Amino acid sequence: MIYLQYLLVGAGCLFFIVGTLGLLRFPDTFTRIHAITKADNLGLGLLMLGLLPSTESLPQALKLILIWLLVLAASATASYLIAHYVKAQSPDALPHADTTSEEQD
Amino acid sequence: MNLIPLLLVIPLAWALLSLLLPRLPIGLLALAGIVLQLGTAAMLWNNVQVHGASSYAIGDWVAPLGITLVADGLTVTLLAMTALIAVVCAFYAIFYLRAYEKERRYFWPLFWFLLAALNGIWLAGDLFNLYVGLELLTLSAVGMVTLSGERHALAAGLRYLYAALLGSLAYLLGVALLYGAYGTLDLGQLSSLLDANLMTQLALALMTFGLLMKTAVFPLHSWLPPAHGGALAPVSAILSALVVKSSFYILARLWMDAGDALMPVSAAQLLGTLGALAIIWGGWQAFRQSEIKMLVAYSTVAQLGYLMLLFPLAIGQSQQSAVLAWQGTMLHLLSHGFAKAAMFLAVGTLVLAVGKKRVVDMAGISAKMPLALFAFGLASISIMGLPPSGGFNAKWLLMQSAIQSGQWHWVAVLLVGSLITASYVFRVFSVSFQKDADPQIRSTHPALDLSALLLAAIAIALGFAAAIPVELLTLPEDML
Amino acid sequence: MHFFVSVLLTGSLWWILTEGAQAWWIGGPAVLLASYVATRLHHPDSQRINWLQVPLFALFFLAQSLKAGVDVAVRTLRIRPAINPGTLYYRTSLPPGTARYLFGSIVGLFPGTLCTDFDHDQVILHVLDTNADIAMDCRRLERRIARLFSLPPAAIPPTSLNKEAQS
Amino acid sequence: MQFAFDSMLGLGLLACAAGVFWSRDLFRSVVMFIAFGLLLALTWVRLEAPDLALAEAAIGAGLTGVLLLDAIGHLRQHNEHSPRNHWLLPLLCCIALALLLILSFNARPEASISLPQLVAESLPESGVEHPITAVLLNFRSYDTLLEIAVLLVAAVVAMALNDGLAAAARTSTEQSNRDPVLAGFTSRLAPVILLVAIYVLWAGSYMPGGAFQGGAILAAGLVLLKLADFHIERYAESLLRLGLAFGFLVFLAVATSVMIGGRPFLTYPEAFAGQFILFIEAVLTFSIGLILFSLFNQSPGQEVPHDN
Amino acid sequence: MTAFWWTVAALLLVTLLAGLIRIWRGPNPADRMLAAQLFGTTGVAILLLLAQAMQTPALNDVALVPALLAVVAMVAFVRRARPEAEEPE
Amino acid sequence: MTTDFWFACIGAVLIAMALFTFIRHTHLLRRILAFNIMGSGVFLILVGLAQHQRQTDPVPQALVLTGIVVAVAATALALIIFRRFYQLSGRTELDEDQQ
Amino acid sequence: MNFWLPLLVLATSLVAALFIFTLPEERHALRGSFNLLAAVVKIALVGWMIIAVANQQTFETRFTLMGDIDFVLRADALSLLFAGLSSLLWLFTTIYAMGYLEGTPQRSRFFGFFSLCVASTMGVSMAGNLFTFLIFFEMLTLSTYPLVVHKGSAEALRAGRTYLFYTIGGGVALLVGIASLHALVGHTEFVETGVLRDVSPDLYPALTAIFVLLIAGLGVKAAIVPLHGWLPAAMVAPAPVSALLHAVAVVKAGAFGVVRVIYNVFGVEFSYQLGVLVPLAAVASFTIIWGSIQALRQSDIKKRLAFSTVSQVSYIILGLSLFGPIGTMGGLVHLLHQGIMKVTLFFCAGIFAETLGITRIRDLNGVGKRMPLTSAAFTIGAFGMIGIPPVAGFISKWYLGWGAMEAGLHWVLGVLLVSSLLNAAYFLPVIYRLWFARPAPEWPDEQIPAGRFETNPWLLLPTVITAAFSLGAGVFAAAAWSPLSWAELIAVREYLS
Repeated sequence: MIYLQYLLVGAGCLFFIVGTLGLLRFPDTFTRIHAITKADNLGLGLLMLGLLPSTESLPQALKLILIWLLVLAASATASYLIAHYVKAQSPDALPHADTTSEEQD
Repeated sequence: MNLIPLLLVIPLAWALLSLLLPRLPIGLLALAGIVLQLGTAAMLWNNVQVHGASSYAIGDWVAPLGITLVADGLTVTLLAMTALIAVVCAFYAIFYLRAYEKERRYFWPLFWFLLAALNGIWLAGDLFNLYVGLELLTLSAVGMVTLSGERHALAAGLRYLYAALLGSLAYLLGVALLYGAYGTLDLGQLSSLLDANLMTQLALALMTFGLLMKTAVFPLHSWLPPAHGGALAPVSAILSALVVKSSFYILARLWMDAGDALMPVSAAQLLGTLGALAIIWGGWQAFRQSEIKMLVAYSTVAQLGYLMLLFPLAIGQSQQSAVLAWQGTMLHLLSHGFAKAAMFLAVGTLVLAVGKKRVVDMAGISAKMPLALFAFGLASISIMGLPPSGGFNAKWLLMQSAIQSGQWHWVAVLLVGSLITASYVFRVFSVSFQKDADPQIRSTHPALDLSALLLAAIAIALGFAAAIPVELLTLPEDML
Repeated sequence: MHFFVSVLLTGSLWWILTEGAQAWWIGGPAVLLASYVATRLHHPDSQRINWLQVPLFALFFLAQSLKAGVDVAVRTLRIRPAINPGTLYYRTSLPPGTARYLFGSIVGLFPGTLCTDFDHDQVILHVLDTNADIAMDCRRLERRIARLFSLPPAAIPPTSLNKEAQS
Repeated sequence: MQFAFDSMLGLGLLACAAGVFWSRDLFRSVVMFIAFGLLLALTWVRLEAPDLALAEAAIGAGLTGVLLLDAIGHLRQHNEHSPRNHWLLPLLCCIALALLLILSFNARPEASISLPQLVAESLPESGVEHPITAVLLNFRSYDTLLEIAVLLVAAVVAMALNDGLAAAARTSTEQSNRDPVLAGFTSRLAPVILLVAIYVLWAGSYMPGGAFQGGAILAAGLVLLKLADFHIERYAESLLRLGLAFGFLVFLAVATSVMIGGRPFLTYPEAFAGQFILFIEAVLTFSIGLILFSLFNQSPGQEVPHDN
Repeated sequence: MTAFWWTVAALLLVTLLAGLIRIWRGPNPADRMLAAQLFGTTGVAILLLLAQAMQTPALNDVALVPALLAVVAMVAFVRRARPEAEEPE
Repeated sequence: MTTDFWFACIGAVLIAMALFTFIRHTHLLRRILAFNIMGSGVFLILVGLAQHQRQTDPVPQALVLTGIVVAVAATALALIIFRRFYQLSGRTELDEDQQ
Repeated sequence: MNFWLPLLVLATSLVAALFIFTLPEERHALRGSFNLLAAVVKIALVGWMIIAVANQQTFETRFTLMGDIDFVLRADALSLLFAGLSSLLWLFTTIYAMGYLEGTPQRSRFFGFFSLCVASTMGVSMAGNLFTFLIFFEMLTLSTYPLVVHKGSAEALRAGRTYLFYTIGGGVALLVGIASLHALVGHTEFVETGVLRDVSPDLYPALTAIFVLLIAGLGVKAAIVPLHGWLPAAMVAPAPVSALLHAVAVVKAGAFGVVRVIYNVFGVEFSYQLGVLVPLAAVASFTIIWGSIQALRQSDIKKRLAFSTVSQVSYIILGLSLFGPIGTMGGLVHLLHQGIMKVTLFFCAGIFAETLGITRIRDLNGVGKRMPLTSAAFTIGAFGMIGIPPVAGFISKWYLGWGAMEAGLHWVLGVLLVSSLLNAAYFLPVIYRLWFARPAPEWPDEQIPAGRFETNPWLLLPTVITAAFSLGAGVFAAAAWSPLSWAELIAVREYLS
């Protein structure tokens, strides 16, 4: 059981790392949204799963799930909102043509 | 029923009342409340005079777990002063604010919160509680400054807010260090625990810095003139007469409590030097101002400098000199409160009547507004430190202290300050006596003149009745 | 009816939150209040969820989001990110309302898709890889959602894919 | 590993702060600040102060962030004018301050008073089980009373500045361009937020949580509704005023009414202290939520500023 | 067991801090906000892990709050942000 | 070095950084940010120092909670005044040289 | 009653002032009658006190101000000398001013401050210790400022500034002196023969410094050269104000203060011991001569009178510093005599200016025929100043000279002689012009008075009365209630107790 926990949590962590990597590597805003939404949610889900066996009661376990669901709903909505925003900012060119060039400060 | 909490409950309750029931004649309502508060303060004053200082554990939890309020001679004097100035300012505001329909609705709640904060600060015996009180004071004061919503008022309010917030944080940092070091926040307990080490001294230095910022002591004063000079007249009066005093009060208590052991004489001399610079710089700036309210506001900067003389005169000097300095400073605080409030009210009436703000616009005003000008004159007697006035008696005490401790340079400062003050005050007068000008004025309600006169008269009367507060100031077992 | 469902849902939520301590004397009013709020905010003509379909949909959703996560992970971890983004104008049969907007938001958690806008009955999607068969996935999601809301499955109109891919 | 975690967390805080301060683009500063808030919440957890973590998560990352984002959206440009030129002396002073502080931490005397012990001893009499709530609403309830007054003052000033400010213009900008996805999401999330707020409030008696955290969550919920164009503030102004002041009113009334019975200000009847505290907290939560929301809502609108 | 939780938490913290780079580099506001969103989710994960590692179940409640409210900042951004004026005043 | 002490030190550095920014920059919004971070630094010191080598202390935590509320109120107020000021004047900083 | 009477005396003018301030500008009749009533009441009260004090009674009002400082009003022989002068001249100047200011604006303000000024003077006269003295001394400064700038012209405002500059500076010196004295020896109660007799010799240097400070502070008001600069400038004020400043209030307060310091604080003998009296006499002598020379150079009537004041007031100080009862009598009696005579002269100058528009001496040719009563009054005053018997001034100079002989300061006689010659030199030409020169075809700016008198009777009446007093004080100097006998009373009490 404990190894399963390790595995799940470790996998979850991995997905977080991947999400961040995507955030850093992907060339434009839209693709970054893809990376972060999908990877992080999965990461959190796996992590939550890994933690479930350590909970002391059913409601506590359910609370973990609830947290995950909330994050899911929030990311789903947020990803749409931000994508919508970016598109509204540059309606003519979608995907945005300039976003690949990194601005250096 | 104990009177001490009533001084908090009344303003807070009235704040709510005027917030929730804006359609009632809140001015009159306020007057009723403030008279009630004045009565309470007077009764408490009497109590302390008869029975001596008392303390009050809020919620029945004694310090250090709970918060203890302390009512000693100084506290009740300040409470009485607050109530007295507030009652007159409220009376003034009722008539003054007739011209400000929108501002009137929000003036009263803020006014009451401000009073609650002031009363809370005078009574507080807990370092953190003082912080919360200071913040309540700052926010309501800033609110009152920005009440008109005009650009300059907003800018002044922002400047004030930022300075005050910075000061609060410095103070809070000091509190954090003291709590870390001693594990208690109660002033009474701390004063017996404090000993000289880096942390304590750093804490006190930080708190001093923060409080100096809030007191607008030179060179941290630049926020004060626009805020006090730009606000509505009753607001300016309250700010200059009471609000800036609160942080000085905390500072004085801290230093007196910590005593000679912790506060090096050189630091005290430094504070005194700042005060001296404030007196000179503030006076000079007041002399240079073209707007009359700014003149009065810079006068506040200068007058706050006198308060700073407490430190060099009391720290590291003989007991006798320290007592004189303490009495003189507190008497100055009182009389400046009354006189400056009277000045702002009088000037407010003048500006309202003339409709212009500059000193030169007041040409020939003495024929048209004799009472307001007379009130201004009476008040400025006290500000200048000429007899007979509370201001004079305060300077006399300070001077005695300085002479007895052999610090003649502070005598010189006191005198030079008086001369500078006279020069900017008489600038106003000499303009007002100009004969060839014929200013067009709006008629103002006589109550406005009356309020200013009343406060000025109190400042003068303190010249004759100084014994009453001064005796009470020595009342606590031994603050020194 | 809707209020009743709300009470049930919020009640169980309260139960979860308090971890069984329940405290219904405060929870009761809280649940009623929350349900009232839910009812007030509820759009009257939005579609109703068929609660029986929820577990099934959840399974589908879990599988898809797992796939999405793995998909994006794989693309990210390539030395050169394996993406080929583009825009997809997806014509949906879902009627305007909860169902369609749920589709819009959930599609963002599915492999390679991201909803950016709605235009009449088109959903404008940003896709990570224009070469993948996105429309197929979408159609499956659409069907599931229709079932979740007990909507009649409608004829699926053709979908156009923006070919101006760019990397 | 804990040490590594703490080190990174601390450095992360510094990095975020540096990001806030050294970025020319203010928007970036604000986002950095939001990140800072989240790291700070983690820090509070590490300092065994979950109450503060809760508050920081609700405030720093939630509400303050929203206020700042709203404000920056109001600006026409995010870059700032060049900073002041003289910087060496302030820099040295600041470095000296930090060094002095850290040095003084080491020179700390041993405390002779142990307040935590006192709190623990008095906890049974306080009516609640959670020490922080006991301190906030019983031992030092006077602070809390004044703190609510501070909030109320801020709300009053906001109202004063907003009074008569082209109310028509405000409503016209609020013409429903409601985003359907956001609206749907919000309408379902709002009851959850409400419920969580009440839960946090209730939890305060036993574990981390309480009126302020609950109020902040409530406020965030209200802000969300407002942002999603649910017009919830369309109540009569007097009702809004009552709502804002209600918590304070009840607090003060309870605190004062015991004095009629001859007991000191801000005491609770012994047998019902817990219930009284919870009741006060409940109304406070409601009012704090409304006040924080109105501080957001009363922010001056987005009219284009006139140049000079 | 706790050591593992700590390790994972530390790893997550590293990814979180790596997100700072995106906030810093942008290039446009949406990217920065996106990174902040990442902070929210990762923060929730770290909080859950800390709840385990520090044996404080109350931290689950703390985790609930960013889960619930992280979206508010994003909403505020998309609803209230105004594109920056091209030219300085 | 305990966790409490470490974060208290971080608090000290945060204060110094924020103070420097507060002095150096005139943009009102940035000053609000600096004020908030400075406040956080103070709070860290308050809690960290009190708990350093002692037990968990609920009192400073309660104080900080109060402090956070006050800071939020002040921040919100500053923002509101600032925004109104900006609306009227189009300026994001005060005229510093005005005496 | 003994407690309240000094306060009551003070209150008569103080209440009058406050009442007048609140009165609307146009209620002239009410204001005038109230003012006169107050003046009459005050004279009655002071008269009562004079009788009582002559019968060894004392009046004292005392309460604690703060700490060890009391507020003391005490009526002793010396204070009543000054109080009597002030109350008497208040009545006459008020009557005169009512006529002088008829039809001008801002009379409410004028009479209010006028009364306030008198109230301060009464306070100065009855102050029972240095602290109380200082209070009223400064109050005097403040209440005279509005009178000096009353006209509101640029010149008046400038004069007001000069006036303030000097008097506030003097006030500061006085304050430092008093404060140091207080710190050094504690109380500063006025006691006959002084309080400092028994201090240790170590303090002598400090006390000398304090003496100098005090005299310098008081000397500004008493217009001792070189501190006299404000006095000629203040001539722009209306004539009744000038009369008040020169005869009653300001310069006299200064001189009176010197009396108090020398007699009741330091004590004559102690002062002599300190060795400060002879230098003071020298300064006074210099002032006498210098003032007279300056007066000689003036062509403006009021300016000439002003410098005459500078010179004449120093006679008082000279008398005091002669450390003998005779000199004291001379000095003190001159305080009264100079007041009455100088007020007469200024009244006359005002009448000339108001009725005929004459402000310069060369325009006075032949006025004696046009205005015989006024000219006669002027002549009496001028004779008094020169010291021609039987006018009051002669008595003063006689005693001063006698005192100087007693003190062995023979050079003072010379000073007196020279100054008298100078006095004659600047007054006799004026008198010659008045009576014997041929008048110009028309007066510069003649206002034809309504009545049958040569000018407004409100102006004429007080002038004539004060002239009569000047004459009477000289003629009846030996009588029981003459100023001289009162001064004798004081001198006896100072030296023989």
